[in-house]
Amino acid sequence: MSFGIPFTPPEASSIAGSVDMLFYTLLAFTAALGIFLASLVVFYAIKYRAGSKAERTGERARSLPLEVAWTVASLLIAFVIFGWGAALFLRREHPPLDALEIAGLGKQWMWEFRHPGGQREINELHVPVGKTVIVSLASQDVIHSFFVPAFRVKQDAVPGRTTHVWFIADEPGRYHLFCAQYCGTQHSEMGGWVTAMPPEDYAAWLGNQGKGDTLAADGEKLFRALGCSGCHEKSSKVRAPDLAGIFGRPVALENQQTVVADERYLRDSILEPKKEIAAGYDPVMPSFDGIVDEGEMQMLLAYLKSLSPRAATRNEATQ
Amino acid sequence: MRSSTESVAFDTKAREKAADTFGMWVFIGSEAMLFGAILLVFLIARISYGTAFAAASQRLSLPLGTLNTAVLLTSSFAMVLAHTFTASRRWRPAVWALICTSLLGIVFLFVKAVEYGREFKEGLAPVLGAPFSFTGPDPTHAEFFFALYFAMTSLHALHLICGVAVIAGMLLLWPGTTEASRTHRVQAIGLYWHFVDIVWVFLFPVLYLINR
Amino acid sequence: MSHIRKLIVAYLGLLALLALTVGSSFLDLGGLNSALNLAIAAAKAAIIATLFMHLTSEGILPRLAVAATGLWLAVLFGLTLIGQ
Amino acid sequence: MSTEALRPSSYLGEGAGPAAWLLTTDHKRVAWLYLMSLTAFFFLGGAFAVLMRVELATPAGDLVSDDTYNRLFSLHGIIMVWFFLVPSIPATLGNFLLPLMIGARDLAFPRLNLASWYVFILGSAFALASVLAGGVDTGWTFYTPLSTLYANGFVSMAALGVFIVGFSTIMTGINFIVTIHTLRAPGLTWFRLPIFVWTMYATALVMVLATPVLAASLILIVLERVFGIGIFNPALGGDPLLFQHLFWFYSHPAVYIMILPGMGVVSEVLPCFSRRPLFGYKAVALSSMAIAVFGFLVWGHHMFVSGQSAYAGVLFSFLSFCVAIPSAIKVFNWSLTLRKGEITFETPMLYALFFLALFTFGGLAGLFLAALAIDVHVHDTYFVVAHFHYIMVGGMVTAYMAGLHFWWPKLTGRMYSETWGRIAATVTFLGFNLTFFPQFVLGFIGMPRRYHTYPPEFQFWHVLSSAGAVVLAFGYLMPLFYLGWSMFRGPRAPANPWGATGLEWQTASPPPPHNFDTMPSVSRPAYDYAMKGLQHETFSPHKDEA
Ligand code: HEA
Ligand code: HEA
Ligand code: HEC
Ligand code: CUA
Ligand SMILES: [Cu+2]
Repeated sequence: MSFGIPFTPPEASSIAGSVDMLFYTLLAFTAALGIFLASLVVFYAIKYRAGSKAERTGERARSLPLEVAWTVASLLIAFVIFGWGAALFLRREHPPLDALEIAGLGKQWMWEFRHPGGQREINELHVPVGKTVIVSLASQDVIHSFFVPAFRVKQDAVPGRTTHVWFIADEPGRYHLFCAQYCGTQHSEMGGWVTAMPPEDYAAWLGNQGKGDTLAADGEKLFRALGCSGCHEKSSKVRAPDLAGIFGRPVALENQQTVVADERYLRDSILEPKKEIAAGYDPVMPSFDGIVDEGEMQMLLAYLKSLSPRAATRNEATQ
Repeated sequence: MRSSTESVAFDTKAREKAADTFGMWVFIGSEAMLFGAILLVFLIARISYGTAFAAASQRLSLPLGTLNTAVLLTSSFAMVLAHTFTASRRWRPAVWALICTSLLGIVFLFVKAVEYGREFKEGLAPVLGAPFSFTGPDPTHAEFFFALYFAMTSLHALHLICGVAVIAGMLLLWPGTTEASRTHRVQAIGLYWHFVDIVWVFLFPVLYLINR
Repeated sequence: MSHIRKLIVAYLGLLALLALTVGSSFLDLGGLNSALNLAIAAAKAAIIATLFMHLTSEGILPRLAVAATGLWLAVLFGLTLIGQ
Repeated sequence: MSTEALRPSSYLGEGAGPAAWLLTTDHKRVAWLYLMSLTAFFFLGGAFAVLMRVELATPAGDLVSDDTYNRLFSLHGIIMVWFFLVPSIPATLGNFLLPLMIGARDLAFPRLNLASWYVFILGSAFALASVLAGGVDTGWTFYTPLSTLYANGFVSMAALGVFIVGFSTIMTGINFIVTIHTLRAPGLTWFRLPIFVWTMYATALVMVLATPVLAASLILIVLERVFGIGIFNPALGGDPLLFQHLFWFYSHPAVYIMILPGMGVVSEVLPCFSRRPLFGYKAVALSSMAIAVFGFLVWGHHMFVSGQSAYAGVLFSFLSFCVAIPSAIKVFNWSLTLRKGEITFETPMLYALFFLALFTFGGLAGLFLAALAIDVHVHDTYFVVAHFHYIMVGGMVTAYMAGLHFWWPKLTGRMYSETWGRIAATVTFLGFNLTFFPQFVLGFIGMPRRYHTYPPEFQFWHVLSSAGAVVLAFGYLMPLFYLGWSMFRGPRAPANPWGATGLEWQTASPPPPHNFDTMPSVSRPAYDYAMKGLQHETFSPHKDEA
């Protein structure tokens, strides 16, 4: 019926349906209110046009009951829409357990993804259908934004921090991947396709990719190459915390506070070690700012996370 | 009937004065938002990088900063004297007070320039590609501190320069102006000057006095 | 000239407060240092505003302007810090 | 304006020649200076828009290069927002009418008013210089670190231009606030003020308190680019999101700078052509203030997916819904104003009715955006583009046209062609919807904004939109000609051609240099239109005071 003209985006993720539900409800409300107001105005315009014989006497031009009525009505409707939108939104905070975590790195002007097995792809993202996928996003330069309309998800990738977006694709197919945040000259070319495939196909696809090391393994190599192990290994002469099981664990700090070692904490520990000192240690760790780039950071984080196998899956998406 | 007012809009001197004062205050409110926004940037950085900022702050010259605060407070005092004298039509002392005010403003700028010079020499000025060498624990964020320090103090200095220029201009035109317009102007520039002083009153502890 | 005497007292008060901030910053009061410094700065600002700028004696309008500015600054700081 | 000799008693005839205009402190002439400059900027920004629309008619980037396209939308946004829409109604109609409406001889600070125009021109010079030098490619939002470290356009020059223009805005704001507080005619209490004055007051409040924050963030950008003082540089620990906070702390309230004056105009026009008092006067007046104040609490709704904390997102969403309520109140009151009226459909009325439709629609689209889960999907898509054009072009520009036609007789002392006026209004309305309605669909199906090229399946809607832009261009070009013609050849206008209330209609058209021959005083409420059944003389000049 639509002659190839698109009116709606494909619904291809577990949340797409519920977002659309809200959207269409709001659309219906808008249409109803629009039609009501338009008819009212047109009706008045005709009835009370100059020269018409309509009855015009009486009544001052104000009415407290009416003011109160429409104010309260608008407020109530507004709160309903707000609550509904917020409830859906907060699901972003709580991805289902047991997720597949893929590292996504935005740079002018491409998306680079690394699967847990180390497979690397550019401007293409292959994901299994029916499984939670968390994309942890970082940016090498300016702000980009990971946008897959068919999944109704979007998240900015901000330099200097890690952000997350998760989805469960539920319909195999190829869907647009865009960069939604303006990022310079080739912003409109920064994107490609997300391919959602049945889990078997995904496994097969992974198998066919170059036999790269896993992200965590690359991270481990870096961990040695950069000299981290020199301090953090048990045999080391420097007294530095043991990093086994660090991720997701509460860490006591020198300044009496306790923080949970999330991605932000690990990232800061590497780039700004002086910011939060673990209790009982000397602040001797050098900053790796400028030495570790965003891609390497993702590898290090993957390695550190792999040291706490249980926590790695119980990921807190976004901050 | 309109001769005593400056602007055609007003009938009476009193109304015009009230309007002028109010206008000046609204302007000051607006300026406060400008400095407030930058202070906010500073505050957030300070919260995140407390130790680095404390270390960097130690490198500023406390004696010069304190001296400058005193200079500026004194200039404000001179300004309010000028205002008092004009209000009681004692023109000669008023002029002297104004001259003092602007001279003190210039002294402030001079001291500030000396401080800047020192910071450039010590490699503490991450400005115009000048080399930055800081030997504290966290040079990156110390650099950030100095970036903010230069941004904030130079913006303040710019305001002071404007103030000095306006006072100088007013003094140059002084002989040819009517008495009414003098009180008028001294009052307006006074408000501005005191405001710039207040900004410094906040900048000083925020920048110089982080955990000495 | 009691007016001028009042101004002189205010001026000396300002200098005293200045000495107080500088002095207090050499004591280690932990987090209180910054709070004290800001409180002293606010006190100085209040002296300048009321005695030098006649904030409270020029009718309601100037105070209105200052109040509005204060409110808006509070919004700017408050909501931004929440968003961090 | 006119070449013929005008009655010497009019502000237009008071002195001719460039100097008499360029050095004037008469608020009415300053309004003209602004009007001329803003019209030029509107068409410049419009020309950029037309180029963009032509480029977007095909999926491939075949007309201009990617860098050029990026410069086009950046300059389009920058010019339309700061050099046209923010000053549009306040600096032209506001400047002209504010003193007239409150019965004053001029604004409180006439010289400051003229100075604000020169500051505006200085800022424009920077902006135009950056256009000529090659443009800016940051978008109107100047997001860091793109704008500070990566963009290769003439960012500092444009940012300085915007910074300077900001000061002209602040000057106008201060002038308006002080004027409204101190220069109201005897008897003109706050609740007798026309709504237009209320909205000017609310607008001025936003101008004075928000613009400095924009200035601060622009200074920091310029310091970073020119002096290398890196404050938003993530490598130094600077936070790119902090820039967004500062920018939107200004820019969200600024969108109310860009709609409140339009609301004011419509609140004058609707009662006049319905011959009815404005329905719910107090509610409309106070809701303007509510918009100005609460408008400052919602800026984070531009940052839902930026990485700010989710709970801040929820709070900002909640506040965004709250700020929609005063607008809702206005829409309902305007609609009811028509009730029991004696409605005629002159050009200003047509524009005002179109405003009502388009603003409501754009505002309702704002509710979609404020609803978090939907915004995640449509953020940074054409849905947002459609939303703000519905409000800014469909709302504010339409209201500007309504006001321009409504007060044209007062501004020039001449009438324009009613037929052409109605045709132009209708063409604009149709062209507008054809241009921007398809963009809602585009956004919903996932078309990101600021895209030079796009996947071919989106083309159908883009073609509709581009076609609409051509129609729209005609709609805006027509008034240029018939209004221009009327300025010199139109029939003379009487003092009060529409039979409107309001002090501005009690003085001659065009008004004498100091506005009123006898200073007015007021003893009746605003919109004192004679209602059937209540017979009284409505707008006799009150000649009591000497
Ligand atoms: C004049 C300009 C203007 C105005 C008045 C508004 C008004 C509103 N805007 Fe809009 N907005 C912009 C200009 C404007 N906006 C611009 C320029 C952008 C994009 C900037 C950029 O990124 O480049 C933007 C973006 C924008 C966003 C961010 C989108 C994104 O980037 O993801 C959001 C999100 O909440 C939003 C919301 C709103 C809301 C809730 C209102 C409300 O004030 C609307 C209130 C009006 C109504 C609601 C209609 C009337 C009411 C009724 C008929 C009754 C029924 C109502 C209820 C039941 C509540 N706007
Ligand atoms: C504030 C006011 C305002 C106004 C009035 C307009 C008016 C118009 N805008 Fe604009 N627009 C913005 C503010 C405004 N816009 C902003 C803030 C952005 C965001 C920028 C960014 O992303 O950074 C934007 C972005 C924007 C985009 C999105 C670009 C993108 O994301 O890739 C588009 C696309 O269609 C567009 C189109 C139009 C059109 C067709 C008009 C029409 O209404 C224009 C009508 C006027 C004319 C058609 C002029 C007619 C005259 C002529 C044609 C004469 C030509 C003369 C010569 C050639 C000498 N605008
Ligand atoms: C010179 C020795 C040294 C080197 C090299 C070093 N570290 Fe450390 N690291 C420490 C010390 C000491 C601490 C504890 C004090 C602190 O929190 O800063 C620490 C803390 C940490 C922490 C926080 C752990 C906790 O329990 O709070 C992490 C994570 C970490 N390092 C990761 C790394 C990584 C990754 C590298 C290499 C890129 C590295 N470190 C290199 C000495 C070192
Ligand atoms: Cu990356 Cu746009
Ligand atoms: Cu907004």
